[in-house]
Amino acid sequence: MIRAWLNQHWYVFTLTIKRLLSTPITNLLSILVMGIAISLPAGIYTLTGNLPTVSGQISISPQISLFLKQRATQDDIDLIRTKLEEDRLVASYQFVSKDQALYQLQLDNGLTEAVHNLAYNPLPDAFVVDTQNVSADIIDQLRTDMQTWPAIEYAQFDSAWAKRLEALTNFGRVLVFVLLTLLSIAIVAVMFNTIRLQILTRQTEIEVSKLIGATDAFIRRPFLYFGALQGFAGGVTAWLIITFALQILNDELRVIAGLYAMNFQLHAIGYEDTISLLLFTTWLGWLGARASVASHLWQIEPR
Amino acid sequence: MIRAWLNQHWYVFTLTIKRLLSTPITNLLSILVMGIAISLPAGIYTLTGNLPTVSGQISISPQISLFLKQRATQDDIDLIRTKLEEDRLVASYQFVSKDQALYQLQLDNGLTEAVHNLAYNPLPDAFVVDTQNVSADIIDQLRTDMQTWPAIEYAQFDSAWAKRLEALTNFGRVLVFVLLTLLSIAIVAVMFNTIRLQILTRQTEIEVSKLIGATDAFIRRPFLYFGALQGFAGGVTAWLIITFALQILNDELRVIAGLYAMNFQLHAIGYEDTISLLLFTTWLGWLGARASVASHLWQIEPR
Amino acid sequence: MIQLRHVSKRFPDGYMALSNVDLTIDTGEMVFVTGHSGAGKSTLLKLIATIERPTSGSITINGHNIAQIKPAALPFLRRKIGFVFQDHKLLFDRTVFENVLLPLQISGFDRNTATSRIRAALDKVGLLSKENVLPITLSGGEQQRLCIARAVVHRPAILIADEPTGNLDSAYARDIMAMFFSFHQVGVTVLIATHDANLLEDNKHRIIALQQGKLQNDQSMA
Amino acid sequence: MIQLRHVSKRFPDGYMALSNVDLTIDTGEMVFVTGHSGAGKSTLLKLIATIERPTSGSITINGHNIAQIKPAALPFLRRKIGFVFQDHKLLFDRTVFENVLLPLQISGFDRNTATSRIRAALDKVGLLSKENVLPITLSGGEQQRLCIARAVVHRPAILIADEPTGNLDSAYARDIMAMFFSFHQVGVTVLIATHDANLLEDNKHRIIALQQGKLQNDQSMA
Ligand SMILES: Nc1ncnc2c1ncn2[C@@H]1O[C@H](COP(=O)(O)OP(=O)(O)OP(=O)(O)O)[C@@H](O)[C@H]1O
Ligand SMILES: Nc1ncnc2c1ncn2[C@@H]1O[C@H](COP(=O)(O)OP(=O)(O)OP(=O)(O)O)[C@@H](O)[C@H]1O
Ligand SMILES: [Mg+2]
Ligand SMILES: [Mg+2]
Repeated sequence: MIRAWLNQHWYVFTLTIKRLLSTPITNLLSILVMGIAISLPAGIYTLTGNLPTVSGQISISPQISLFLKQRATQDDIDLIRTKLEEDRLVASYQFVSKDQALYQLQLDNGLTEAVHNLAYNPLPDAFVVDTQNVSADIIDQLRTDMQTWPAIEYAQFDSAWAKRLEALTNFGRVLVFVLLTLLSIAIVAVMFNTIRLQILTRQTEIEVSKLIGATDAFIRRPFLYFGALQGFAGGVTAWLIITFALQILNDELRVIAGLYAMNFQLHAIGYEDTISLLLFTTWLGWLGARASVASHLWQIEPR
Repeated sequence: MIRAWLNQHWYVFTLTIKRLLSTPITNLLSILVMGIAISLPAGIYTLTGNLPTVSGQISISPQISLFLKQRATQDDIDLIRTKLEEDRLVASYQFVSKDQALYQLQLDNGLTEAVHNLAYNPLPDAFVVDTQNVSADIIDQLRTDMQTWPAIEYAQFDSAWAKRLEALTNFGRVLVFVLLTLLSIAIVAVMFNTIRLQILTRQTEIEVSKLIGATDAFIRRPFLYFGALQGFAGGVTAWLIITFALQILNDELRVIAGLYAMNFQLHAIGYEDTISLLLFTTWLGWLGARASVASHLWQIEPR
Repeated sequence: MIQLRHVSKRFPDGYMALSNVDLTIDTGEMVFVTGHSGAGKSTLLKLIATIERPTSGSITINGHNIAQIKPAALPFLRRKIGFVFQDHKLLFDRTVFENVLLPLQISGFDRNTATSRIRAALDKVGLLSKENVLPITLSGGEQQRLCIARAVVHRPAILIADEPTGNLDSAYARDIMAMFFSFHQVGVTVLIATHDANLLEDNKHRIIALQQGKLQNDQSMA
Repeated sequence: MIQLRHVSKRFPDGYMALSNVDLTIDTGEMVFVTGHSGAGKSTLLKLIATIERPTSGSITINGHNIAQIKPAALPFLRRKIGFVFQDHKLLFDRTVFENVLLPLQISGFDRNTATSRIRAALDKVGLLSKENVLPITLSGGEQQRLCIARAVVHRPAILIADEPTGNLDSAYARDIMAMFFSFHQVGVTVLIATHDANLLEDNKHRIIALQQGKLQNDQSMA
């Protein structure tokens, strides 16, 4: 009983493979289109998954620079330190003394000589404050507060830039959303049409099988296999495309990473994500076939 | 004679329309997929066409800030002015006197009181230099030169940022390239498969016509019409998608533009571009049909 | 036993292909259906084979009213019937062997039994030497014989043949008819639609004549 | 005049369907081709209709050797031939009218002439009342008659019919044969492949018998 069942499924499986190979160009093209359509949202997902790694290192979280008055005392500095400790919007901070700043200037810009010639250190003491990742408006508010603290010459926060960044991020998000919507439609459409094509070329088979006593499950089976297999192949294609594209992009990213003196690169699709991707596309193909065959079977039902 | 010819074409045209309508779902889906596939590269093209407008206004061309020594005289300033005039890498420059800077600080940050309390103006005179749009390395070289000019306390150029921007732009360019390659493949594949589907369902028609004496041109005609019409519909769909997407993106851009205190928005596809788009997709459909039918006609040639 | 009571069939375009047909066919009987082209022979056979549904009236097969049968039970009823289609309905992308295999696959036969049965059926219709070719390369008569092999391979209880000898020369037609007779002899109910005068002349079986969708003449009753 | 010289046809799978056939058919002659199922009747007719190409030998139609004809000239030769296909080859997505319209469209007839010709042809085969239905709703015999109407509507110089009465009752078969005779009478060359004994018995025309691809008997020569 089980052997017969296995035999039947094995037969259908080999039949499906034979059919995929019998019209290789058409099927390859369908698989390719499906692969491309799937690879774009999956690729965007992979890139987004990579974002935390990258952005964590780049640290685009807002920074406020507090420049102290030239006449600020150690007490003033301690007071500011306490206030920063208490403020819940402050993620971390760093004190940069005027001597440190001058030394850094020397190092950074090879200005050793120029600095030596300075009559006095013109730089102020400063705090570099990393804030929590909240909206630019709130940070701006915080900056205004800090400006009123004692011994603060100037609190600087480039809120304009932060706002621009925020707006650009929103813009990107909308762009990605538009893309995803379009591509999802495309995937479903391609799936549906590929299987419709299959059914059109196998109309007689469906009809004859039905007329000589095949159950719907029997008729459906090869199409479901076909859909699933094609979905799977589409998933594999998408995986290959993404992996290849990441390779190219990583070459480009290495340049950027070098500029940031950091070592990041886009990670390939993970083990688990690969499995979900393939399962999902297989399932999508299966489902598309089911819907497509069902509507067709219904049409040839005697009335 | 001409009337017969016109009649025949008119007949084929109406036949094609009838056929497009006879399997509406399949054809709509094909047209949709084609539209989406076309809309992405066409959309990227439109966005790129918009870039000059936007970037021209944002002005991301590199800037060097020259801070003068406190003791710099009017002669020093004039000398620097002359040197800047002569330098061919300098696109434009602006002198910001220490008084101007202090006033600006007051205005920008509402620090009127704090500034009034200052014993002396701690800010230096400065030049803000817009350079030609050359690579970051060359600008960095220019900055080092300027550092040696007399009366210059410090020449500042955030070369790191410029380099990052440059690298990011490259990254974006590669991303777009990858996308375009994938989508071009997808378009051709969809075109080819749609017409293959047509031919598969009309195999008997091709065969019978051929057997009872139809010329290849006669047999090809309805398929060419079909391909062209479908290509045209795909182009129209792409146009609608792009126009709609630009609408959504413009809403988002209005926010960004507000932040830059500028008034830009993405322009819709122009009149001429629309016509080229439609002509191109129509031509693509026609061509795909021709290739597809030719291979099929050859197969049923008696041997 | 097959029973038709007041059966009418009106097609969606309004054409009345059968009107008010009453008919009883006993189990194991052999019946010929005749009539002009377009008289409704195929329609009658299709109704009995549950391929079409009657517009009105009832059709009972072995006690099951097929108008009331559940769609899920229909396939199992159809497996008891072998149908020789007038337009053959062969699968042109499968070999001759695979075409005959189809009904056995549907009924779930194991491969070995299937193979020997298929060979036997192909041998009977003279196509054993062509088992691995595609039907497109068969001559008209060979295609018809293939369709017959497919209809009998699973040894149905009811055999329905629509114009089974239309493309066959008299020698083959005799062979095929002999085959149908032998099925009849082992208790199979056999229904044959034909206009072949030779088949109808020298036979002692029941002949039903249709004219424009009406039962015109039923020789067994006479 | 149709002339075959040492014509053989071997199919790609190696099967020798016709071997060394010599045959001359005069213009205006009426010829019947007979033989067992699979003897090569259809293959012979297809070779003459330029649907298949001979493996060896030469076929000349009205002086043109069709093995040497340019592919671009082939369609115009085919338009002089009307072919009744054994498997009908109807277009199921076009109405009966449009199916018959096809050869006229191909030859470039104007709409009015076409319409009157189509109506005449459909009337001859008894399908005028069905001109706007799809062929799928036609009975087997009606489909065959439609195929005949399509073959004769453009009044070809050569009419080739492969088993034209296989699905027809004797009344219709007589009508169709009468139609073929009338074409013969107005000078059309008519070739008919058939195994219908009735057609062959009471006729005074030439009968060619094929057996396993070989010309076995040519009554006109006897
Ligand atoms: N699906 C359908 N829709 C409309 N009319 C139909 C349909 N099927 C058959 N008919 C009509 O019903 C009539 C009877 O058809 P049927 O096929 O039963 O004839 P038949 O007796 O088998 O004829 P033949 O000997 O030519 O095969 C025909 O006139 C045909 O046109
Ligand atoms: N394309 C093909 N490839 C291989 N063999 C073929 C092909 N076409 C026909 N044959 C074989 O050639 C032989 C003759 O075929 P043909 O169709 O000429 O027979 P026929 O005389 O018309 O028979 P029928 O009366 O059954 O129609 C058959 O055995 C058939 O299987
Ligand atoms: Mg019938
Ligand atoms: Mg034949």
